[in-house]
Amino acid sequence: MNDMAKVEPAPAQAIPAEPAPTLRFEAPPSTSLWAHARHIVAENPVTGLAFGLFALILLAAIFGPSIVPYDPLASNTNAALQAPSRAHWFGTDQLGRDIFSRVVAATRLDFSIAIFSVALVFLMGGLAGVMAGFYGGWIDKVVGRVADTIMAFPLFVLAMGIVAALGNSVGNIVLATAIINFPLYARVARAEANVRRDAGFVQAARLSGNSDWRLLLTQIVPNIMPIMAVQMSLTMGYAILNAAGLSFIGLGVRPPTPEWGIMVAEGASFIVSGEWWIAFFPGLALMIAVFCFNLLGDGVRDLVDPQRRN
Amino acid sequence: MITRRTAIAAGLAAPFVARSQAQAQAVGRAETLLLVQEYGPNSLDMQGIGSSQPVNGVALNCYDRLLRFKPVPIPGGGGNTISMGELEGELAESWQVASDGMSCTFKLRDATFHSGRKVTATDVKWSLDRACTIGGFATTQMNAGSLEKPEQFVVVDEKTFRVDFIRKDKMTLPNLAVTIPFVFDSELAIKNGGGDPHAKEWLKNNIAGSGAYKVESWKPGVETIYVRNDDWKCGKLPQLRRIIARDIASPSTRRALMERGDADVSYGLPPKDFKDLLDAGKVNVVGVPIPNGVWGCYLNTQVGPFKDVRLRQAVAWVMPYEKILQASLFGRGVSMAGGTDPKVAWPQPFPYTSDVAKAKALVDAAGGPFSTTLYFDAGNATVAEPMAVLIKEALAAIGITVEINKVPGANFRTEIAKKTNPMVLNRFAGWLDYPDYYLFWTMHGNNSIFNIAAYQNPALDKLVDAARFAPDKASYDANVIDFVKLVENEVPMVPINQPTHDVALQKAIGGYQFQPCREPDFRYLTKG
Amino acid sequence: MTAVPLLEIRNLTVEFATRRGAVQAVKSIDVSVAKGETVAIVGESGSGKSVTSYAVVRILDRAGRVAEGTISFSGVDLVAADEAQMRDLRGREISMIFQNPRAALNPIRKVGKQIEDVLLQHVQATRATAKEKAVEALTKVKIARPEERYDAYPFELSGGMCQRVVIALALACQPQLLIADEPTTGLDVTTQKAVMDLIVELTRERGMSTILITHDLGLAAAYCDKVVVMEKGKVVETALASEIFRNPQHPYTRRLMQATPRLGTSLADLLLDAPQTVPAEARTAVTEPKPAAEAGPLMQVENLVKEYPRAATGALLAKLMGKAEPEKPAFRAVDGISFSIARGETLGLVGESGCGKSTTSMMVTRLIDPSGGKIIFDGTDIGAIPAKQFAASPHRRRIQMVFQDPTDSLNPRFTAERAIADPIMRMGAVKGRDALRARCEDLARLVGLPVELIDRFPHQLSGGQKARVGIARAIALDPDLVILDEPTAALDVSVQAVVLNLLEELKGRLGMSYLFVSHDLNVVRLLCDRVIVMKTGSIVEEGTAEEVLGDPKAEYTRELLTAIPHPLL
Amino acid sequence: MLRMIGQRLMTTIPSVIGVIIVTFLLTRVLPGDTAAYFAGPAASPQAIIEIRSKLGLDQPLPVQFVSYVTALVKGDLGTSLTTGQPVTADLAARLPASAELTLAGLLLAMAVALPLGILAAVKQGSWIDHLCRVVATAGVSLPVFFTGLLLVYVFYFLLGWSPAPLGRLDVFASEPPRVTGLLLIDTLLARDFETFRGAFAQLILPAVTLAIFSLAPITRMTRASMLAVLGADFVRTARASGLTNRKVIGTYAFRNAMLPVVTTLGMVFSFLLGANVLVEKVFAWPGVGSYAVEALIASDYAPIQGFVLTMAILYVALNLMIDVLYGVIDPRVRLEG
Repeated sequence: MNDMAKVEPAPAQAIPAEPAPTLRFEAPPSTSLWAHARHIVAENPVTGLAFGLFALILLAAIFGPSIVPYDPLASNTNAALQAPSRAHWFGTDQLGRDIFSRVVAATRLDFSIAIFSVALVFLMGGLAGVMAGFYGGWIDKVVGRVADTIMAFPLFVLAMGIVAALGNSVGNIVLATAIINFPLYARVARAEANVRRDAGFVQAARLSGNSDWRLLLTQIVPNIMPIMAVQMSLTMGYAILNAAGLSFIGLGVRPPTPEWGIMVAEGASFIVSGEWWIAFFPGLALMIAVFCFNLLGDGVRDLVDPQRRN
Repeated sequence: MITRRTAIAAGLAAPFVARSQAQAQAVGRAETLLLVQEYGPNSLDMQGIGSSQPVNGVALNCYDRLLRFKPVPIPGGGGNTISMGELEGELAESWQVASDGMSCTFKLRDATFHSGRKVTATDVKWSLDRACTIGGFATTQMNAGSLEKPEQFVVVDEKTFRVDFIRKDKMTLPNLAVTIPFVFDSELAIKNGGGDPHAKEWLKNNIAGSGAYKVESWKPGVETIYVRNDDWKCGKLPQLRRIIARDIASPSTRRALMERGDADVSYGLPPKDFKDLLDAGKVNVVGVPIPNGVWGCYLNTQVGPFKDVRLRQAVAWVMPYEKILQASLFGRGVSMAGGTDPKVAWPQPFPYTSDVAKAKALVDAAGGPFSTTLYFDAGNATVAEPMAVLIKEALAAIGITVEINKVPGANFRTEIAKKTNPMVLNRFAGWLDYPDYYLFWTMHGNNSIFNIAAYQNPALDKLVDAARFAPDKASYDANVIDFVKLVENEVPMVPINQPTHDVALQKAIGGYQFQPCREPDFRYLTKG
Repeated sequence: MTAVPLLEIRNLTVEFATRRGAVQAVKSIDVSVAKGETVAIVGESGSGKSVTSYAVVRILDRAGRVAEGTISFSGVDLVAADEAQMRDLRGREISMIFQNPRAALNPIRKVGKQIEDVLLQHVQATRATAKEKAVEALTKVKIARPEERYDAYPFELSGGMCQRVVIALALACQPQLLIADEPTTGLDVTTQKAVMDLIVELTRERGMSTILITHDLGLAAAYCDKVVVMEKGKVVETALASEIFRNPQHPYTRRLMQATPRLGTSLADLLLDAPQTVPAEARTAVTEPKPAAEAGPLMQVENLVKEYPRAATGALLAKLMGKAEPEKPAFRAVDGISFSIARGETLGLVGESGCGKSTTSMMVTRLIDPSGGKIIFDGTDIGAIPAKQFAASPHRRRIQMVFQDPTDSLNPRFTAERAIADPIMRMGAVKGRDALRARCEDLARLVGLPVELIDRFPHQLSGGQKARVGIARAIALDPDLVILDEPTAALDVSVQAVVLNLLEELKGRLGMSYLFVSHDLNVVRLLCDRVIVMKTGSIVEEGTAEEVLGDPKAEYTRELLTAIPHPLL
Repeated sequence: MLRMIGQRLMTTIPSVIGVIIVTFLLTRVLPGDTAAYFAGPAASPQAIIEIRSKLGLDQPLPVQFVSYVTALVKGDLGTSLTTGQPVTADLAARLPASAELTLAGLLLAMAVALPLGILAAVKQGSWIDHLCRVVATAGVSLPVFFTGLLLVYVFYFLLGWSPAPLGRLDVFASEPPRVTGLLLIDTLLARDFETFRGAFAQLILPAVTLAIFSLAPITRMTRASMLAVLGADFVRTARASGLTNRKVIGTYAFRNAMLPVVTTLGMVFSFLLGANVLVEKVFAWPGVGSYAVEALIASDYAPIQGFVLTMAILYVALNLMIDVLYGVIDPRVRLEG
């Protein structure tokens, strides 16, 4: 079910998040990115776990299809519905296809669904929100109303409508995820841009002769990246869940392409009949991916935010 | 002032009252049946436009017809099925076909409607006139049995009713036994009809019939509760007093209910579940090969690559019949491969078996590899999807790359109506179990919506029409053999298998009766 | 007077766990406060004065802990006390008031209720008597109409009023010791005087001891018996207030004294024995003011107005129904002021917060559009050019600005070099990376910023260093007029002295004119040739620095001058 | 306060209109030909045309839109072809079911997520903080239908603890007189405790499934806003004036932290209402979600439009309620409004 608008609007009245009397020390020159990253991992094991999983997923996405033991599409009916064994680590599905190969091969598709959805919604929602927050006036009203209209829609039904209307290709699933996340990104970007619109360094940039457009790109957008990074990592998780939800009601990816969502949806009807592994392993992969993306958010924010790098 | 103690006392008292009421129901549990189905009726009037498949069940159990199919024991046991030729009277006590064979006169039994009024021939005429003129599916079905004009229906007197035939059609009488021509309490319908001669709106939400059951409550999408009509005269009084049919969308949940014994009867489970239930043996699974029913791969003869008959034959040769029966139907069907010489029966296996070499040769002869798309209705994806994947794989072996397109329900009808799709997987089963009836719908030149291959062959049309109105059995058999031989060669549709219609029943449930409309018949069921 | 010490801090060391191991914020200090005595702890930011107070009340955050030493409060060692014991002390025996009063109160709870919470917690009142006692506490701090104010929320009260409530809260349970951590920073000078008078009066009246933590020597001198000076976590000097100002012993105290702007000192005096930070050779080269396109003042402002429309009171709905309230007159932040800035002159713009001085400076730098009046700069009316297009006009490079808060004025994601280079890249003639780098290094040297620091991010620089980057950026394009909006308000006294001298240097060397906006009259006296005093959007007095600050004609100016606390000299 | 509500309504009217227009277009863009679908399998082309005119689908789009809006103003949402009933009746019957399920899910999620969030914030950086984050994130990482089916398999099929997932009430239980439509409340009003227990038992599993899925956003939001508030000056003042930990965290910190959390709850509820389609499918719950999905698959316009419009109005009402709640918690909003 799609990303329930995993909402994390910055607390409206921006109570200063500066914890009590921590001391500002004059720090030595900035450490390299790699040393900084290593430090974040040490300081926060969960983020370390997230980075590890992300690397694993990335590898599976890139090399997956070439290293799988069986052809993910080859059916073998007399080996159908076998429990996990040494021959088939994750067992076989209704058509005798090796589930382990399909799960690994599916990583590439699901990973790209996640990445493209996030990229699209960042471009659509993020930039629209920043413009609304920075310029205010009618842009703000229009973006606000569009966001409200989409928000007023029951999001999952909207996604279904889009996919049913335009056909269930991967592109449409990505588009549907982007549209239903638009309000969240617009709202967060608008709030962050609005807070920074009259900041000292923006005024200073105006004094240096920067036009509004350049101000947006060089001053405002880079500074809201840490917050957007957290949101983007959450959306990546939900994009895949969304695809799974759509598959469950028959609007998912076209068969027989391996994709976690559709494999879980197909396997779901076999749980009660005892063949738990058909849905379990793609579900596990899905869970690890979404789990990793969600926890990645905090890690990415620490990495991207210069304040943390002292 | 209500102190806490009195409030508690009152609280305690209440459940006793409620429980006794529940007791009344609990006693009924032995005579109540819980049936779980995927989705319930969207109307109570099967003749109404847009009525869904489950509405047939309402027509079957809550209304009576002139005739009905005589129960015939299922060969493997476990209940009864029907056979086209054998009919018995329902409202009709007796019936007599005229010597010239161009009419049939029915003597009505003295049966009463639920409203207590006697059933008369005028009610029968009003109902059959309505079926022929209301349009949509009802009229199409009546026409299929040459029941086309209200003039054919004559009220001789209160208790006798005559049907005049337009032509000698062996399907006319059986067509009176299907669910559509049921008899309304016309007076009640007209009174509440509010100006509409067919009283469509009122009859959509109310029953005005004489059937074995009445509808106690109907919550669309949730449940339908039937209660027995104690003064039903048209057959043995059913044993079950109350039937609850509940809509449970998820098949897994339905299976869990059956295995835990919380549901008495369940239809429409995926074949895998039926096979498991059968193997486990905790509940009875009764399967009847669907008469006149065939899973076929329709190859478009007008548009696209399969215009060339050799390619159609290649698909027939390479079709993975066994694999499909195993992996998509889990053995719940009869394979349509390896047929010998044509017989007077439908469905029957075609003379093709899985033979990749022969198929490859045909493809090369017809111009080598190409790519195409295969469509199927998302509605029956549980069976069709694995089938499509296996076909895609088999065709790839002979150079035909297939892209699978799973089309949602509403769009599927629009797609096949266009008649432009090269390959379509579809299951069709006519209610009247005759070979010519099947071909009339799926391959006849009249290009009905089910002629998905858009097959146009005047020679075949002549044979099918001849068979339909054949005066005697000999010429009928000859025609059938001829058109089966033609179709086996032309292969506009490659029959893959004949699926069985399965139902799971708790051990305590007996008296299962299969009906061509494939809806549950409560009238014969017994419990305990 | 060797009174029995109420609070005895012995050899206290406080450590903070950071990424690079433990850092000592306070290094084995000894402080003692007798009963009824008022002690000031003076020091610049990072000196550990606040940490000491937090250690006493034990509300250090998770990373901090007392490494060694004892804090005995009337015989009880607070370091060893368990949490329950400490909680009884806090608020009943020792209480604290903090900087930024409005934030120190719970925004969504009535102030009366917050006082009651403390009273009930320390069993000073029962449910029934709590309200009456709270109102009584409010009356004690001289709040008008206390019953009404009881039900008020913090955002409905002024800064001064909030601070009075915080004091009422702190003194509600008659504690023996009050610790005030920078209680008046950020308040107007008049409000500051009222609050400090109130604190001293109440604590003297009850014989309480007080610790006043401040960076303002004047405040310490005027209100405290004893002064403890801290530098980088160590106590460098402890002496009676009267003693310490007549002859400070420790060199750091002397330098601190010296660097505090006050009557009778000149700008250069501030740096008398401070190490030379501004390179010698930069001091000598003095060039004449810029050749003028025409004679006459550099900038002539005529009848400048800035109006903000009142928030639309009547709701849209009300307007539709045609019964919207009468439209109130728009709020005039700047009410038709006129002044001129001569070439090479420093004009001071002085007034309390809300008098419109910042709005005026924003209009003059063309960041916001005036509602009326002219701004003539070197002959052309730049007020007519809308702010949005002004970025492209040739005049842009000739008017620059140095902002009040150095941290806020630097883009956190730009290194110092990139920040300085930004104006040059946009409007400067310098082409090529190396030339740009060289220009930035020159500017860094010019403002006394060590060249190796320009590769750092803002959060890795100290307050003073960030201020220098801001100045370097402002003078990057050799502007004619630089508007200084309270440039040193956020800096420590010693750093402020250096920056003020730097600004004076640069004006001389580059022949610029300054518009110096400030609320601190001492600083204005040091830097400005002429001074304008503003109040609620209009000018109340104008003249040379000596006239206006020597013997002011306007009553309001006189009031401002008397409110400034100055040492007992 | 009234002025704020007035303003709030004024701003939402354009978005509700926007929803009406977009739904109308979305349904017309659906490829399926409704008439063909409902004409039935053996329908002749002539029958399909007849149904299309009966449904008024053959007129040009603007005319259809006008007739749709005029009907709308009269409160007639048209009839659903899938269930044959007027859409208003369907929605009236089904909305309480979805509302009850979603409310139960949300309350359960709050009961778990709020303490989890507070604990994670108070003990920031400790193992509890990481544990809370991991548990909350794990909940949301599984597609909801999978969690649902898993729970049915374990708690009903294997252990038999929970009743048969047959829908809102056991087959043989008698439905209480309908007052609010929410079974739990109606049964209590009718003092029929046995049915109450039955209905409650049926509600547990689906509500838990929903709750697991909505844990993450609420926990994360609570933790973030609690962290911000705990760093605020007034919390330091409260600690410095000796208030107990419970008072500082409970009355002072938590109430301030509730503001952003309340907005999140609003969004989560409005999202869940539409999105518990999958849970309704697994637990045969007669809610609006599954009703809309059935209609969407059958390209049945009237129920889709009716459903989406109801959701839009509910969303607006919900936001209004949140603003009022905001006003109650935060006086600054109440007076500025």
